[in-house]
Amino acid sequence: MIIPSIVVEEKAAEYTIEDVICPFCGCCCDDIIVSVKDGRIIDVRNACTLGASKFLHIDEGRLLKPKIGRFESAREASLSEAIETVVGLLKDSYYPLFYGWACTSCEAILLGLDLAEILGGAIDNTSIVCHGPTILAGQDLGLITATLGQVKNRADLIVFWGCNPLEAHPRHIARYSVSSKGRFISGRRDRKVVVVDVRRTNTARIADLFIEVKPGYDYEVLSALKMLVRDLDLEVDEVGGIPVSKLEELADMMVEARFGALFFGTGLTMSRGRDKNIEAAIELVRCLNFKTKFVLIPMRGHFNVTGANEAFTWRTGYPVSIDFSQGYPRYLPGETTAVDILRRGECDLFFVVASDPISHMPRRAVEHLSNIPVITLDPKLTPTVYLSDVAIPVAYTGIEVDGSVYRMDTVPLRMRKIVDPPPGILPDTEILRMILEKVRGCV
Amino acid sequence: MKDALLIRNGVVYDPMNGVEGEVMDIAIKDGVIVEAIDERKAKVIDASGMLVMPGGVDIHSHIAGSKSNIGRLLRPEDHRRSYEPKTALTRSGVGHSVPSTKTTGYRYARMGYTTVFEAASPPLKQKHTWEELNDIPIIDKATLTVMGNNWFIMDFISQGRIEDAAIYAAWLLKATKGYGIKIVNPGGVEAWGWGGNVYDLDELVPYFGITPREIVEGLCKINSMLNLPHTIHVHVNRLGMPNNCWTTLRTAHTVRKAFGGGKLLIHITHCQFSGYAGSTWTTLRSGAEYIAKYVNSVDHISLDMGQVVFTDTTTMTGDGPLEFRLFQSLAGKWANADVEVETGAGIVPIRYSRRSYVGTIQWAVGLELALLVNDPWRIVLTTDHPNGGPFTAYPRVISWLMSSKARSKVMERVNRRALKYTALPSIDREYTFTDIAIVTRAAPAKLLGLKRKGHLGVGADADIAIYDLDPRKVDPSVDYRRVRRALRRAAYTIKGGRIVVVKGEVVEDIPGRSIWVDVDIPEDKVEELLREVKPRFEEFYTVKLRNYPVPEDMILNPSPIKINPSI
Amino acid sequence: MSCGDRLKVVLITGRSIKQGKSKDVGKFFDEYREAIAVCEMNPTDMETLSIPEGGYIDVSSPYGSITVLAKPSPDIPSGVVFIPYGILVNTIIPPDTDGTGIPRSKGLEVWITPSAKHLPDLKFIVKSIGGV
Amino acid sequence: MRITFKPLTPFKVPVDLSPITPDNLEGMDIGEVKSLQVWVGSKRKRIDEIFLVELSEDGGEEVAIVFMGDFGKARGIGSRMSKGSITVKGSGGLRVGEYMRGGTIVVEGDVDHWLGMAMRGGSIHVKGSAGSYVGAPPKGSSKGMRGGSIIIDGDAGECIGAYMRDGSIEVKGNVGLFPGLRMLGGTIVVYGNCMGRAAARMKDGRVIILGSIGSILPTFQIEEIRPSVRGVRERLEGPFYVFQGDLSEDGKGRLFVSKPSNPELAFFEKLL
Repeated sequence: MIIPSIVVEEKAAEYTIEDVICPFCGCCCDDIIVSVKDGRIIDVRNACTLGASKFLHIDEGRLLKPKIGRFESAREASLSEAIETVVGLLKDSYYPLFYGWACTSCEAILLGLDLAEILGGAIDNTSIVCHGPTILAGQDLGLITATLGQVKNRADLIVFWGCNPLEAHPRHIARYSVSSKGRFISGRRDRKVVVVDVRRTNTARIADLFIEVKPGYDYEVLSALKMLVRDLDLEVDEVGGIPVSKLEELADMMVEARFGALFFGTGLTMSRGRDKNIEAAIELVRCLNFKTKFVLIPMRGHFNVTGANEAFTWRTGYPVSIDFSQGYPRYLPGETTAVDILRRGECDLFFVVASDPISHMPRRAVEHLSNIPVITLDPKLTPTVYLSDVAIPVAYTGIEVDGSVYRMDTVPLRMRKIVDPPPGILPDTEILRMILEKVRGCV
Repeated sequence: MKDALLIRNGVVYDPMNGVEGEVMDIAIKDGVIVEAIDERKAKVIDASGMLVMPGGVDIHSHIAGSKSNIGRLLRPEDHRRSYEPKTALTRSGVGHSVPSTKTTGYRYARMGYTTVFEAASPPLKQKHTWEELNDIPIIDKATLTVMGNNWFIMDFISQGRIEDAAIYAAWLLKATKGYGIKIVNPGGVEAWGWGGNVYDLDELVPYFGITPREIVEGLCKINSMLNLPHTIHVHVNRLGMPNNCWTTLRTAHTVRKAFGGGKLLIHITHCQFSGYAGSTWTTLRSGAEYIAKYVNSVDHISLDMGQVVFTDTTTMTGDGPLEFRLFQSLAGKWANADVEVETGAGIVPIRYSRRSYVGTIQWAVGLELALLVNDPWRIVLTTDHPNGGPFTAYPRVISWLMSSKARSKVMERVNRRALKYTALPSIDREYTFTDIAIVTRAAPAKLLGLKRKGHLGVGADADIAIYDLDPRKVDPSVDYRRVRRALRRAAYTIKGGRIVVVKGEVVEDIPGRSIWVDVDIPEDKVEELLREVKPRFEEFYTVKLRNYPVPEDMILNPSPIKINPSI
Repeated sequence: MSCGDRLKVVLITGRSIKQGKSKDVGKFFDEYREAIAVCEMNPTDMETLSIPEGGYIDVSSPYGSITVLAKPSPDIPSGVVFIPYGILVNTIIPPDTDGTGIPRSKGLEVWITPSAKHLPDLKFIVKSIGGV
Repeated sequence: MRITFKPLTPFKVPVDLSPITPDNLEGMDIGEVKSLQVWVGSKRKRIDEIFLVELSEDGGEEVAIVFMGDFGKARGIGSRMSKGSITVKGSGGLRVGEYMRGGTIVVEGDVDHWLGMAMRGGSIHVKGSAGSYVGAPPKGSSKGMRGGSIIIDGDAGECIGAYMRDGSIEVKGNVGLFPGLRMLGGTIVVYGNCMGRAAARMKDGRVIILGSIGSILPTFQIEEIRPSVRGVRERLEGPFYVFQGDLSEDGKGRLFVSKPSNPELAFFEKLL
């Protein structure tokens, strides 16, 4: 190829790699410069503080050997013993639940789907507890979206609703939205920026208009905006703590924009109404498209949570929460969703890859894990690893192993290996393949 | 002898080699068709009384990539009514109109299809397309690369830098592992970036100082400069609008005016959707006769049908404004997904109803095109899967082509008023088995320039479909149901010399090959151009130039075709 | 709404830059615990309950109670508190998803009271989940 | 004919009971019933491997099925049934009465989400509480409840009667958000309180709230005050505020909200 996929300038024991894709958030910034010396990352340029922190701390708090046993009774085990134990537990299981998949490659996710299908278990990815409602709403109405470059080149109005990119997606503003420069927009001064949130976030400070909505009233506000955009009259004076005159101002800004982009985050998906909030946002954007051009883009969290949805969908037809127990993919929110399976205590084994559900699911749901075996593949010593009956260390996707990932706007990217993993530590794809082979042998 | 196979006594239809229903043996070794093999050491399939044809080739089908996946995501209700449990040999899957990856491969193989072209892939999302294609088993796959709204191509053409445009296009094909140049609503999808569209060949694309006519002519020129195996593959402007058959004809004719006749220059895809006369939806008429008359009088154009079948399906296209219009009239689900610098996409579920006036016209237009175009080598059977209906409907479409009785049966139950405005009731042409072998295999392979596909001559890939149907005994005109049934489930499908389907069931789950063109442009020319392009590229795109190409190691079973351009 | 030394507030959870940064360093390090064991609230609400800066509070819901550090933030409206995502706040989040698959992690009504307790040991919490 | 199923041990994983319906068991002898297979997690099990089955001939021709015990992990009790009866003496699990066409289901305990999913006919009576999406179509579909009646003595969750076209849902207790979401017809009566957003995006149909409701969506407009209104089987005394909506969908549905239970809505009277 004329353009090599990565430039490597070798200087003694040191090399610098350009255009590295950042394995932190859904922005997947692909302009990171990483310097390596003696096999360790010593410098990271262009990354935000979150991304840089991940690159620079991969060696800390790591799980270095497979372990068997919970908490303090854990003991080190060989990889083959750990895998034998895992396979033994899987074989005896009637309804295993496979969970995680947001911080690994699509290659690993597809192997996870293989495993769940063969064993007749359920498999879910972490998007169900962040942008699951976005997916649910998309299934009922359809998302009206665009890649981030459309925003960069064209958007003269940007609305952040229930999201705080300055803290969660720090480079979003410079690279993709507020101050990005493109063909038809030369930067911040060509754009208007609106922030809608329940608190004055850091992002609100850079906005032209900040609208503070009462917690849990987004649905009402979005509904009122839909009425205003459709030129229908409101009978009330204020909605969700916002005077109607202010909403009229926002509605006019939206209609007058040539290309508007509504970015939304967990402020909409997790609050009162959940998927219905997103439906209301989609309906608003639909109405806006009769008058101008408007798109809506979810601010996805982990670097490959979007990829998990994509891979789940192409293989099974459904983006999250698949149940293979009857030999084919089935899906129904509230039934096959991970939190609900755990809450009802229905799975008899919990298999976690690249996630920390103990930290990120309600305690009342994960308490079921005291009754069933827990298996985890993770590079780090997390609370979930600590609780696991078997944990196997794996390499960091995007740093120690290459793999395919999807940015928040579904643009696919190919991550590259930068350094070797610590000795004896394999990529999760390798571990999953070993388990799969042994499971195939006995099912 | 490894992988030796002998198909004995089949009734063979191989139009490319002039074989029309002869009883003969076919010998296979190492995945290709050979003159003869040692029968004692070969596995033998007794195909006596069976129809033997080359494996089917689908020239235009939306099976993988961003759009297809949005379609899947959008339609859980489509999956619930059509699912396939895992078996000891195969994987599970779901989907009536937008099947999941594994199921897509199995269903094509069960019908005896062995090569499928994904019809439209935006370069920026091409890695996604290949990841899905990797996951589709059995069939060989390739993709057509969307270029008709690409900013760099449009800029180069409007600046008169046609050679640079050609080099850029060649680089795009190489970088994305694409097979050919796809044009979707030239200029119109760029205008959709502002919520607009273009409605005429000579309308200026906003901000680009270029017209659809110039885009089509430019890419047609580029196509021939690069010596690509397939012509430009065009989804015309005004697709899916009343009275658009004239736009179709003018698009076809503009390349003839520019480059003359004598060879194929343009493929008008899913022509049914751009074959309407009548100025409004209520006065919609079939425009198939006008198009067929033109096609019959020239030699530079080929078509595929884009046949509509009466079912619940999912429309998906790069033509964003078209899907928005569809949403306006159907008011159900609508997904949109613009792709920066390149194209857009829209997805809307639809139900084609027999009773509806428009649905009936659409159904008739596709069949009229196939029946009125005289030369079967220039019309290919498609449903523009899943736009006109899922590909699993091909046997139904074949039965309509082969039997006027089958068509009459349907016509008894469609919208009567609509039928008056189509020529279909008066057409009595019926396709022969040779015609079918042409429009489903030989013609698409030939139009795509696939030298080893679509025929059973020595050296061809051993992709073969065997159907439990004796063409000497069955009259398809009368016994069309039998034909339809046999074609739904191949008695045997052989892919690359391996038996993958027996009696309509998949017996071996093998990966297919990935085909693309490797256009051999001098490296220094490409490098020079990219040096110039890079700053603008990184200003317009949100990815770095280096992260844009599809790395070759992402692709399963790569099978590139070397092309020597005339640059 | 206040009632004696208790205050009923709406709990919002979310990402904070400190939580995001420290989660990839190590979840059993103090830095992470400090990042997640913090509750940002309006200074007037702190005054109402006479919580000093750097004081601890208990945040309780019907599902449990946690001790976190109170941190004044004028950007947060009165009657609302913010705690970053993590194992602590998830102790008090209801597990029901109302058929959507996602728990309601924002907009939950909780009670806050000044606390004499210290920040919890995260390992201890994990053990209690694991049935120890 | 009365057939009783009692679990041998409590269920640990999901159990799909959709094949055990009066339609399927009609005319079977005890041996045939026992040899039926159901999904227990990912394994196929014979009925008699997991249940104690008793068959008695009382009650005549009609098949009456009785499930005794905790069926909280069960799926699809009464799925697609068109006749006969099912009684659950305990809790009922998910998707009770999905795609039901006729007959009756009585659940003495609670049920989980998707009760009466896309139901067409028959009646369901839940004596405990129900989860969310009562009568709603499965995700992605817009074909909701089209007939039959559902009565819930306890509370119900969110989105009850979503996409409902016909039939009735009555909840004696409280309901969560969004009763009657995207409703197209039929009647929903809530005797208790509603958390709010009643009848969001409704096009037609009637939602009646007798208890208090947090607030009315800004997409509804007040029409009148009525002293009483027709419920499902009785007249309900008010007075009621009558709202029309959802205006953002050009809806012509009616939302009836009790005036005495909602003093904070008095400001709407000024608009009349």
